[in-house]
Amino acid sequence: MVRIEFLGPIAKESLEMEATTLHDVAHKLSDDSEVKEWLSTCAVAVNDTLVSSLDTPLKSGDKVSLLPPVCGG
Amino acid sequence: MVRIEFLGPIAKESLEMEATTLHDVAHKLSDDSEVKEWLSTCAVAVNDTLVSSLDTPLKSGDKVSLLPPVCGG
Amino acid sequence: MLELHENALNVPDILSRWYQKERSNNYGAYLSFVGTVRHENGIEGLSFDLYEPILKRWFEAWQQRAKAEGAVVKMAHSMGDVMVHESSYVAAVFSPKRRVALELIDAFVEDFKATAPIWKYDLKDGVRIYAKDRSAPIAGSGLLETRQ
Amino acid sequence: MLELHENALNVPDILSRWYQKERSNNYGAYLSFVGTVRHENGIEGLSFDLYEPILKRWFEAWQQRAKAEGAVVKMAHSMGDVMVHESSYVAAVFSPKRRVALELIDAFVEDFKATAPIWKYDLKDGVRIYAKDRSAPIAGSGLLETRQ
Repeated sequence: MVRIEFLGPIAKESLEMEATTLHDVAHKLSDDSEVKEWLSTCAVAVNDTLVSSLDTPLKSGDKVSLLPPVCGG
Repeated sequence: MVRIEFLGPIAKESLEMEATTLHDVAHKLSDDSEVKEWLSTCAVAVNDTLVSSLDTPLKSGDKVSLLPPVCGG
Repeated sequence: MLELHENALNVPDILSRWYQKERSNNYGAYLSFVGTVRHENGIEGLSFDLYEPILKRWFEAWQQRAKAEGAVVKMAHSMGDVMVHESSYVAAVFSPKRRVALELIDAFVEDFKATAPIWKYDLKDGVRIYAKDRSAPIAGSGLLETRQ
Repeated sequence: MLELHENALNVPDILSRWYQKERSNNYGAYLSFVGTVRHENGIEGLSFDLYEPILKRWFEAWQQRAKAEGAVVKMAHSMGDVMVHESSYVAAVFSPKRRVALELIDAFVEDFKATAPIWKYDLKDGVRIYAKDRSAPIAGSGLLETRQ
């Protein structure tokens, strides 16, 4: 099981799912009506490191974070 | 008479001379052994405004300042 | 030096403390940037969420980049509510010479705005509203979007 | 706001005082630059002469340039001796948005270095030595040189 966390303004509790790569995560979240609208503008981190490929492998216990558009300062 | 002032590190008291343009000032200072070496690196102000032409007219009471290379901060 | 504070920053304290800490370390230039909440759009203030693990990594990478140029970066940011005319952000660079500091502060602040995992909300009538229109997707966003 | 002080600047006081003065004037960005005397070349400190009439005109022209962009510039500089690890120069820009402030502080500091009528001396064994090799002729210098 990997844990999916939604950061900042995405008003959603974290959830757990089976996934071996980010392809699986993308596929499962595309069915989630609460999250779907955020996917096009979110960056993705695996265990707190930003990643840029859907082929990124996942193992049990990994944390996947979705980071919506930012505005610090 | 115009008054010539030497600013910063030029160790020279101010002096007065007859001059109708900066051409006259340039000519007279070129004979001054203390000042001569500074002329190539000094900017010139007339009545506290930097000027860029030797044709700048001068009248009695004007102040001509020589500004050697600067380094503030 | 990354400082996270609840609510508004004490800017005089921060600018002074950093100055005193570094003034004898032979940095000729100290550049600082302070961000203050403006009165606009009828807001009472702003509110901030941040995600500390990624913010720390981002900042550590900047410390390394600064160090390679003989410089030091520092940053303070607010968490939670910061009212109009209070300050939420201070960034600073110390370097031996001025060009490095002038260029680093610019690059640091711009990268901060584009990348640091911090989310801003307007406070209106006591309600927190995500400042979506002023927010920027982090580079590489949209990875999980499935195109059908 | 152009402040000239005898000897070293009280940097915490200046940065704090300017912040407090402008913090409610809706400037989102406050950029400041502090110049501190470095321990190098065996000096005990630096010493400064300045020519106030032209310095004031130069600064007033910058105030106008800043005002045209909705910004404010401030500057403090030392006169006389400033010892190693003391500070001799503070410059600041306040502006509604960050890009204007980031660009103005850079242009202001560089123009200051190239143009402001201030002369620097090294202090060595109590003697004041003109820092000729680090000084730059003001644009247009050499006007009075007669070429024979």
